[in-house]
Amino acid sequence: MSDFFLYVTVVLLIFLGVVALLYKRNLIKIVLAINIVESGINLFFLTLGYRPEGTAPIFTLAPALSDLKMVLPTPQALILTNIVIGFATSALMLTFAILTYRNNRTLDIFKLRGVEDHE
Amino acid sequence: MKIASFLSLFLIAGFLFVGINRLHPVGQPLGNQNVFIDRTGELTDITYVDTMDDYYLRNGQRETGSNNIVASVVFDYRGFDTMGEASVLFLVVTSISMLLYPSIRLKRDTVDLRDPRTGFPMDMTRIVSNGTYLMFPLILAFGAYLVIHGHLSPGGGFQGGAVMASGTALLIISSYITSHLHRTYNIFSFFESLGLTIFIGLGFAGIGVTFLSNFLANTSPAFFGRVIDLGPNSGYLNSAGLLPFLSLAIGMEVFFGLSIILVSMFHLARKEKDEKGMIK
Amino acid sequence: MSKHLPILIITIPLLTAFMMPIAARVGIRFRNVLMLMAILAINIMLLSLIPEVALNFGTIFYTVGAPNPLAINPEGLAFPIRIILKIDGFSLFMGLISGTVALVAFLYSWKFIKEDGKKTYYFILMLLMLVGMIGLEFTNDLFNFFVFMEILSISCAALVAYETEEKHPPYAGYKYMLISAIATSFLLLGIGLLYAQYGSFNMDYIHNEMNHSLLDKMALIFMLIPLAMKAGAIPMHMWVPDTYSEAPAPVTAMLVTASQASLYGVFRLSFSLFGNPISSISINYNSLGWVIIILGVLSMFVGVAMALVQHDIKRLMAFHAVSQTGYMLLGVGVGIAVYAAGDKGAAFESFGKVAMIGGIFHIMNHAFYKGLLFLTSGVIVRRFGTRNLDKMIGLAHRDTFTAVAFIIGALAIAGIPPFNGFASKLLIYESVYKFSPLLSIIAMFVSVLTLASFVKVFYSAFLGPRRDDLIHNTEPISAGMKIGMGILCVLVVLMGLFPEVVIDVLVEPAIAGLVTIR
Amino acid sequence: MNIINFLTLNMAGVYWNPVLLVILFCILLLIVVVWGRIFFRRDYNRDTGQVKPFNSGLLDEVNYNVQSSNLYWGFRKALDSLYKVMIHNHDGDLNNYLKWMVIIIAACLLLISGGLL
Repeated sequence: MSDFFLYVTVVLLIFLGVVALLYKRNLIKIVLAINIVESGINLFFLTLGYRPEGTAPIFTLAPALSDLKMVLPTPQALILTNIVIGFATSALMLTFAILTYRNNRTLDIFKLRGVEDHE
Repeated sequence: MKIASFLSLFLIAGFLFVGINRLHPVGQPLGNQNVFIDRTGELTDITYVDTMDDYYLRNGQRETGSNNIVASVVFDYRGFDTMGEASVLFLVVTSISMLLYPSIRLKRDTVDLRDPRTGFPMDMTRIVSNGTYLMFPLILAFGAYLVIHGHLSPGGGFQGGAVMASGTALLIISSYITSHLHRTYNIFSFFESLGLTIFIGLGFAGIGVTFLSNFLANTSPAFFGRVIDLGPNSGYLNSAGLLPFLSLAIGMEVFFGLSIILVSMFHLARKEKDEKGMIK
Repeated sequence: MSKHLPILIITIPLLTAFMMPIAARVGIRFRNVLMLMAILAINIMLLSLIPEVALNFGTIFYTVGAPNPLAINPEGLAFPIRIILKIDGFSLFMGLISGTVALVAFLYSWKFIKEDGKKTYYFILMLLMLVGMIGLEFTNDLFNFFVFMEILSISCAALVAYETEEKHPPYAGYKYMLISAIATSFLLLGIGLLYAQYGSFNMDYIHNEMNHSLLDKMALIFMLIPLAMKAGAIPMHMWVPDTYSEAPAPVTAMLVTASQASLYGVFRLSFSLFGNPISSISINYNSLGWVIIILGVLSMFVGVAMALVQHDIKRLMAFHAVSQTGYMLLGVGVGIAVYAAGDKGAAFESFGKVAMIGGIFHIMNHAFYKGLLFLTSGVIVRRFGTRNLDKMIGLAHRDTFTAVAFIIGALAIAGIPPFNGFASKLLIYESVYKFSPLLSIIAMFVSVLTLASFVKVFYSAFLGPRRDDLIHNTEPISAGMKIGMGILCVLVVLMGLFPEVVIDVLVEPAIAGLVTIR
Repeated sequence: MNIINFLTLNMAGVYWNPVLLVILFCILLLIVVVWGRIFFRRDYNRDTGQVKPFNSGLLDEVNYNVQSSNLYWGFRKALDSLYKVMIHNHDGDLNNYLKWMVIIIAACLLLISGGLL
């Protein structure tokens, strides 16, 4: 049951993040929503590599058992990469939000709509 | 439109539920459960592998000389990804410098940090500034420790660099970095470029074999090439070949890169306040 | 050294970009020359790959970090454990497009972008954009694809917002970054679903192991649709005009190529990752093809219909970028729809392959003529100080060179012989007609509307009396801008005059890289 | 003959040789030019009022160009209902951009569940 719960959390995180992306109007909140989606995906990868009773894949002072179990290393490496990329993305998006606010004096995407001159 | 997208969201979530339940159960990924034992329950030659992750767990220590398999994946097996990731960070620092260029390239800091009512500086109290003075070297030392021991214990270039950058954040909030932003920025930028150039240079150094190949591993103890005992051991600093150097280069890049981001954003926020007249 | 060429093409510009802040302190001219040499070096290295990859239909592998770069699997193993670069005809084809457009955009921005402190960063981002494009085109590893996609997206977003003091560019950059971030997140979810089942990221390995279960199909959707969004397919195209119109002109020319790198992802996934014509259990190629065809036809029609009523010159051209992407999706979609196991192989040989040749040849044509048009729009916008077509008149009196370049580009995009747009469009019309006549008629109708809207731009901006009072900026066009536009003009005309040569040398190997015909 | 084959696009019913077309075009152009030199009238002069466009009753200062937003007015008017829908959807709302992506993903997932993909 608790196993199932992990996957449920993954789906819920992604779902909540996308809901916020689709229905929130504040530029900053949208950045947070993207972070939530990214954490959902990170949790997904982490879940993929999980083994019960597994230690971290580090041999320094690891327990000297013959049936030593370790969690998978690749998902952890990927999460590391993804965290840095997610951090970079949110830093850049926050900078854009700051500049948008400075130039337009609003963060509401509903009020920012008029920037495209249609037709 | 609103209803359609909402229904679509539920549909996607439902599909994810159904699909994810068809994955392997949690805790039973592909490959062997145990590191040293094969499926039939016998102690095996550790080169016996089923999947990519098995290979990393069983041969990573022998091939790269690193006790930390995650580090060997990050810097050796998938080192090219790490290079891309480091460029993403460099890219963001460059982008932020470009976007905030008119704001951060001030020769002199114009903001005066004085409280309008009392006339005292709105600096922190003595306790905070002295505490920062004490804490900052410790934070740097801890970050450097994480960077250097990346191939032995949890940590590595990114983590250590981030810890060191938190020291910069401490300096900022306790008003140590207020003026001479131009010079600070130039120094940080130089070292960030240097870190990345070292990383790629180390990659090119291995081009006699392949780009980013770990040519120092298992050669001579003097060049971090100590041959380690396989299996659990106590760890030796001078093992793992190229990994500590790559880790160091990345740590340098992350520290200075994140510091640039912090300093730029901080400066922008203060300038914004200044324009609004909230300070002064 | 030649076996290291794949990695050098990616790392040399990267190294140049990292050293750029230091080089800029040495001197402006040094920085420019360094940048020029890096881009020229990439182009020369890409060209030097042509004999092996394109003429001999070969494939180059490079295993990063392995004891032997050419060994894909380690000894005694059936799967790769390291990141592998793979250059086949299609990768090289896309790489050549990216390299050429980057060279042109660089020459154009040499004098076009004003020399202030930001310009160094501009060049760094441009180089990294090139690295991102070439990297994701050369890699054979899904996660590496994701990383290069992020490099590409971030550099594009920052360049879109280059003019930060203006009102709209930062928000345009935000839009680009948001679209990219959510697209790459979904892409990563799909990659995770594949990794969970096969324990690998290597495209060739997953392709061989693929059992086309429900999860695989979900992964296909989660990867394909976000990539289609980044390529600008209707109805997920609305960010395209918003971002293209706010970017500086040379950046827009490169953004077209960046979108096509996403298009590369769409085609690569449909064929090299999920294509498995040998086994009987596979995704239904017919309906996958129809999904892409429907996206393509909608893109063609809605893009051009919206373009026809725009007043803003760059928005108009951006809607045309959407519309032309539709042609590529249509051509390749028809190819996918008839590319399947069994008796339909004959249909693929007779017209499906030609549709694919048309669609893929159109990628190159579009990159060049749309790049040319965006570069001319840079001159026009700078002259008049506005993007509004109502406030432009009579520029042909002043800028004859730009006018001629615009005519060449406009005729090429409208598919007027003998320019290059006609050759690829002819292939698409003829082969799609055999698949479904209605689609072909829609494609021709869209071509007519394309000509109409470019006649409108030409009429508004270039024709009419000379009005010096409307001219905002009188500085002459620099040599770099002329050379940049000139290169693209020559390429457009040459590719129009000798389409068969281009198809034989570059497009046929690209098809061979995608499709393995038994 | 070989060189002509080499320069000709010939597949799936497409036969297209741009070089021949250009040569043909040049020949025709030459004929027209020669024809014009011989038979057309010669009283066209530069630097006279002849080169100016004729604007009945309008002064030179007036901008007599049709504004580009008024071009294709009829087309726009004829397809007004279509344009109303399209422009309504291009409303610049950032949320809608993403909603479309979600809807398309869901539609494709429905294709899977229908066994079509």
